[in-house]
Amino acid sequence: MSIVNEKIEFAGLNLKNPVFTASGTCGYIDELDDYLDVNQLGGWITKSITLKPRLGNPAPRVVETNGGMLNAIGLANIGLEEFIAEKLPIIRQKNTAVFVNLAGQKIDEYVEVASRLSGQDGISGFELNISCPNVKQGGISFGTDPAQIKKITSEVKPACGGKPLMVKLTPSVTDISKTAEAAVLGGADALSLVNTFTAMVIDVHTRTPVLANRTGGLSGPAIKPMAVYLVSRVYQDVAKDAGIPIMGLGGIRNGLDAAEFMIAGASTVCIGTATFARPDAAVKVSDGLRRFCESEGIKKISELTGSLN
Amino acid sequence: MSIVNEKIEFAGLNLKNPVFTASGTCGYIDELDDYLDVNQLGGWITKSITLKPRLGNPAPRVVETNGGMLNAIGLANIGLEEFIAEKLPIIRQKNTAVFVNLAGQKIDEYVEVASRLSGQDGISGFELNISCPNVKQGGISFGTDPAQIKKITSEVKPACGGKPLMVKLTPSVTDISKTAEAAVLGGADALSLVNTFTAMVIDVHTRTPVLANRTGGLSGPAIKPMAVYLVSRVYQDVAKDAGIPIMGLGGIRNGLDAAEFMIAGASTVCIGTATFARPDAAVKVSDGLRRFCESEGIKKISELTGSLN
Amino acid sequence: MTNKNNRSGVFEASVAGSEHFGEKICRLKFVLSGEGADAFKLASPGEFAQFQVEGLALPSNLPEGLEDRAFRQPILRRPFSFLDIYPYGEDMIVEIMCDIIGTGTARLSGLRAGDKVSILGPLGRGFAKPEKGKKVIGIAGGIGIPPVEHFLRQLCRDNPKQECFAFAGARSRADMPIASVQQGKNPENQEYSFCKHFAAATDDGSFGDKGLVTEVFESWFAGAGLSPADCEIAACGPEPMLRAIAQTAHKLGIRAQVSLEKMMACGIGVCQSCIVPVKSQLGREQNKLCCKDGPVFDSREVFAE
Amino acid sequence: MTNKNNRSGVFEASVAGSEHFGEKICRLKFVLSGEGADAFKLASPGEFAQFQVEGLALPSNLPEGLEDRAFRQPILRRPFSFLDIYPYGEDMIVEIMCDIIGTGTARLSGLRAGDKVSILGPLGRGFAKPEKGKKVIGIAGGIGIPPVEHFLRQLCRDNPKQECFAFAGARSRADMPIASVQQGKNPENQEYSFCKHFAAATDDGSFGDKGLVTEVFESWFAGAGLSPADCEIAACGPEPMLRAIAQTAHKLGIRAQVSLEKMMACGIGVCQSCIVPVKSQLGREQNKLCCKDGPVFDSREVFAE
Ligand SMILES: Cc1cc2nc3c(=O)[nH]c(=O)nc-3n(C[C@H](O)[C@H](O)[C@H](O)COP(=O)(O)OP(=O)(O)OC[C@H]3O[C@@H](n4cnc5c(N)ncnc54)[C@H](O)[C@@H]3O)c2cc1C
Ligand SMILES: Cc1cc2nc3c(=O)[nH]c(=O)nc-3n(C[C@H](O)[C@H](O)[C@H](O)COP(=O)(O)OP(=O)(O)OC[C@H]3O[C@@H](n4cnc5c(N)ncnc54)[C@H](O)[C@@H]3O)c2cc1C
Ligand SMILES: Cc1cc2nc3c(=O)[nH]c(=O)nc-3n(C[C@H](O)[C@H](O)[C@H](O)COP(=O)(O)O)c2cc1C
Ligand SMILES: Cc1cc2nc3c(=O)[nH]c(=O)nc-3n(C[C@H](O)[C@H](O)[C@H](O)COP(=O)(O)O)c2cc1C
Ligand code: FES
Ligand code: FES
Repeated sequence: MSIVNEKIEFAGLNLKNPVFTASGTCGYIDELDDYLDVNQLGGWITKSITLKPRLGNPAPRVVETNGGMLNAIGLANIGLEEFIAEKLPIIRQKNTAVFVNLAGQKIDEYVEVASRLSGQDGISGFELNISCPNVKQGGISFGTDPAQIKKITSEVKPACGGKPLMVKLTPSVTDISKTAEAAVLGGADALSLVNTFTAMVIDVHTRTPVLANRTGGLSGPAIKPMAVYLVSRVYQDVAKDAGIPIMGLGGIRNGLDAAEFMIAGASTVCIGTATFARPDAAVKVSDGLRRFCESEGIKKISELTGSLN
Repeated sequence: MSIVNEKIEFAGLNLKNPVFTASGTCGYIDELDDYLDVNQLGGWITKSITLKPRLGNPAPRVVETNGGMLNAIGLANIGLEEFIAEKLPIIRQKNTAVFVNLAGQKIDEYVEVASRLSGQDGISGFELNISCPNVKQGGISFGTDPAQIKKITSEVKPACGGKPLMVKLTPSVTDISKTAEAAVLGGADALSLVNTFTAMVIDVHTRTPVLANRTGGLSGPAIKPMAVYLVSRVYQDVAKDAGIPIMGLGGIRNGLDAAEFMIAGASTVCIGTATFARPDAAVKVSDGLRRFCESEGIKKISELTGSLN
Repeated sequence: MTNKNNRSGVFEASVAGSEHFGEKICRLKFVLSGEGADAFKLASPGEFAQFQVEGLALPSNLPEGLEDRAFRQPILRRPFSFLDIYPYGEDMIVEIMCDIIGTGTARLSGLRAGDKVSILGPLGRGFAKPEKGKKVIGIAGGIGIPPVEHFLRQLCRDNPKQECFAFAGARSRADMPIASVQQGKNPENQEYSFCKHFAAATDDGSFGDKGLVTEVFESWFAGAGLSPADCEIAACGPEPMLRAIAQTAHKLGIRAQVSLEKMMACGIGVCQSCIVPVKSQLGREQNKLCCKDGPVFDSREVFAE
Repeated sequence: MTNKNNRSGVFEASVAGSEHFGEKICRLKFVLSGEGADAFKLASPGEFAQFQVEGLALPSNLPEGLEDRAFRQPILRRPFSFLDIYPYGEDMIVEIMCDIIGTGTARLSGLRAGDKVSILGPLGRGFAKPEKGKKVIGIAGGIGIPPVEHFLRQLCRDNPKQECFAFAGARSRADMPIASVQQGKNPENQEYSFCKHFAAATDDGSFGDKGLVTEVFESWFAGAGLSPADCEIAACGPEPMLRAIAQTAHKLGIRAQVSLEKMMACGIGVCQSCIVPVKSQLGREQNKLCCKDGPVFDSREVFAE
């Protein structure tokens, strides 16, 4: 037993520790069963769920870059019905928090998915994905306009049946404090940041974008310093005073990276791309974070949050 | 002699080839004399020049990240007078294009620096730095507001004495097409993009930002796919129809990287951080770009510009 | 396609050796011990593994065309099928044949005996065993050759009476990932000695016939006097080639398995990057995952008839 | 400080060998030929070079505390002073002593004989030769020890009558980058045999005196009967230590040269990252560059009196 108290209170939930796996990078968690015991994590976040199943974008959907990768999956998912029928029963057997990531083309769709799911057992909360750069209608357009963010948040919130609603912010804005504030005004219980940065890789021989979707979202270690900055901005400008916790993500691969996000202002952290390089990455991060606290003499992990000098 | 025609027409200038060294990464060029023959390049861009000398930010001013680095130099420079007295005579002996990068706290300062320099021999044009993330007043605030961009561009333009004025855009905006358009409406003869992305690295042991300035600008290979995307956006949305050429930069390290930016829409490219890893990086890029054209059977390098399918 | 075994994991392997054939191809041998050995004992031909390339040295003497292309910092693993897997005392040896095309393959090619590499695997579904008594015809192109060779070899190892035929194609001799070809020897007396027939084709005629390996196979089959019902095809290679093989197989009525290659990020079914569009039995469009449902598929599933 | 020579460039070096002392310290030997050898023939102690670390393998067996810290993809070079430089036939050998603290130093520590590394150098201004007849007292802490050792050794090589005294400090024995200390031998009979006196101090007393090396130096000097006017100090180490040495030197009236360490991106004076704030003669604040104007400075220039 470690002497470090890893428990985190987050948007009304009591978590074992601050480490999650990120939406779109851990499927519906059963895919990771062979490699990772999700019960060792604070929680996990489902792939975005839409009302109807989505095939998503054509291939190629991913391409690697220097210290990162682009993806344009296009919210491929099995849809609400199959999620409830096939996946929820498996999910309920896990003993850790799970946020369902909500996506849609119109506000009504978000509301419908949330209200259908809020009555279901085994779901801890919702993450509002208004920031996916890979879907043409909806998606990123919601995510850059504070008025829209406030509107969608306030309309989805009542559909959550009292469960916490976390709003996932896009980094691709001039002033992230404004979008963060809008989410808080709309009633967000937590903020998660960041989603991916819009980017493009061109095959110089064919002179064509490598991704079928032409552009994709940049994730991975390359984006970490930008994500840390944005978390610290939102924490200082908005979240701290509003008492709204932040889930930080973007390029986290080990305990020190996670500590950096927490010091910047995050209460929890999320592991995305790192899982692709190592399916048990999130558990390794959690182990590393505990070791870091031990070696620094930190008794409660939650003390890290916002402790930036 | 290569069979590839490397000449580029850029904002009225006739360049030997499309490759430049970037502002702030090649000093006043004499520092690179031992390593690189700048006459082999299309041109180079001075460190930002301000009216008065600036000491810049305290140290540490740089820190490395995954596949990139942050800097917060704070526009340290010798100031207009010393530049004219000490550096211009050396610069005039070079036989290639040079843009003077202009910076300031107020529009008046930009105008004054430009008008003092526009009468001087040996300067090919100006680059308007309205996008440095490391200076508190002025700097980035100009660079994110289209109205401000149009205003400063249109006021500096007449001070340039007919020499081309290139406006350097910040990537940290919701919609770069709007800022690009504003620069064009203000009279810009060319656009350069991108400047660095605001970011932060925290020392987890001291819980303090590593940079004395707390935040810095991310550059290097990590940002390349975002920069390529932004160049392609600006080319498609603004520059192509306006007939305004783009200078593309962000993480370029070899000929293939340069080709990617040109295919996305850039007429010229700029080498920044790569010079720190290898002082002759820009010449290597230029060599690599030529080899790429040879192997692809491209007779004129300028054909690459905007050739994205 | 064989069932995915459940013992896949992340294992540290030791490099036992590497052999370079020209600038483009190398063969790498890895040793797995303990749990890794246990997992790979259950691996079968056509399955693959994800090899760590981050943190491996980028060789300093890359050929000119590759220098710029390989100068990148990878974070993802790279998928490779197996050339062979066999026990070595308590340990298991995993061999791959690697086509050096970018940063990851260049880094792998620079490995030396004793280096450590993390391997995630075995992954996916490999080639299904043929029905009893059926002859197996392997047809492979380029870097698709190793898994097919592995499959045929393993079948003959398991059952010395198994009849196999092999057809290999590549752009040129230098591109053909068969050790004996690179060494100037005859594959029929070397790694393909277990095959009743081996034939090759190259685009430029530098090895085997000049032309397409599918044509070599078709004209051979026309004269071989084999009944399609007694045969099965196992194929791997570029997609146009696999499509052509599928069409021929469907026409002749031979069952064919094809191994596909897609860009993969995770290799374990979580990222949804490696989709293979298929039509469901009800004609509904659907995406399968190359990494989980494949890489080996029934030809009728992925290439419409 | 000596004039920067103009023959600095980017050269490919071969690793001639490496020697590990525990988990934290290693000594690396590089061979430079041709133009590289010509350039390094003119290098002098206290100068430095920028070593490539991108593309070098990240060792897989890092000690636990370093694993996470070193797991990063570097793009910049890393600056190192020299431990020694000497001819080897037509070639030149460059030795460095490396303190393994992060991704770059970990990668360097994994180099093996025959590996190639790009070196940019020699760079900066090293230690100025002492005035004729003056005795030189080297005082160094931690990873500041190698360049001071190099300076003293080279002085005695050039002039066997040169009198030198050396004082070395570190946190503990394991942190002291002196080969003989690591090997359990006495530096006075080994690499410091040319010194008239060698003394060491560690924070925990695990080697030499327990305490600060500056204190050891001061109490020695008080009893050594040397005239300050006959001595010069050459120092390198953590900034607080150099500040203390500068104060003592100013008090005693001994000329002191100090070698500073700053975060460096380029190493050649273009990035402005490595500033050393100084007061100009007119009292105006000014920044010098550690990489170009230093790393060796006159103590009065950088530490106010
Ligand atoms: C199931 C499977 C089995 C494979 N088996 C083998 C094998 O046995 N031997 C072998 O040599 N190779 C095999 N490959 C291909 C191998 O994975 C790629 O060549 C390798 O990932 C390229 O990595 P790189 O870093 O060298 O190239 P990169 O630098 O990443 O890319 C170089 C070029 O290759 C393209 N590319 C990269 N990855 C892929 C991919 N997965 N599919 C198609 N194009 C790609 C890129 O777009 C780029 O143009 C297999 C691939 C899969 C999916
Ligand atoms: C002129 C000069 C001469 C030097 N000579 C030697 C030498 O002979 N032997 C030796 O072992 N080291 C020497 N150093 C220090 C050496 O350059 C750094 O230890 C090395 O760059 C660290 O690289 P890394 O990738 O291992 O660490 P990183 O992973 O980059 O960083 C690890 C930690 O060290 C800090 N750090 C990194 N670089 C520096 C730096 N330049 N100064 C202070 N802190 C830093 C980082 O902030 C971080 O906390 C010298 C430095 C300079 C400027
Ligand atoms: C392949 C892939 C798929 C993703 N899918 C989703 C998604 O469906 N919904 C969502 O909100 N974010 C999605 N993301 C974004 C991640 O959740 C995360 O915000 C981003 O990748 C940054 O974190 P990282 O650098 O740790 O990967 C996806 C990311 C990747 C790489
Ligand atoms: C150390 C450093 C200093 C810089 N100084 C300036 C500057 O003075 N003016 C400016 O317009 N851009 C400056 N830049 C930005 C670069 O010109 C360039 O836009 C950016 O680094 C992206 O290109 P790169 O990835 O090739 O470095 C600086 C960048 C670095 C790394
Ligand atoms: S590679 Fe990730 S799902 Fe197949
Ligand atoms: S390290 Fe770049 S100026 Fe000194």
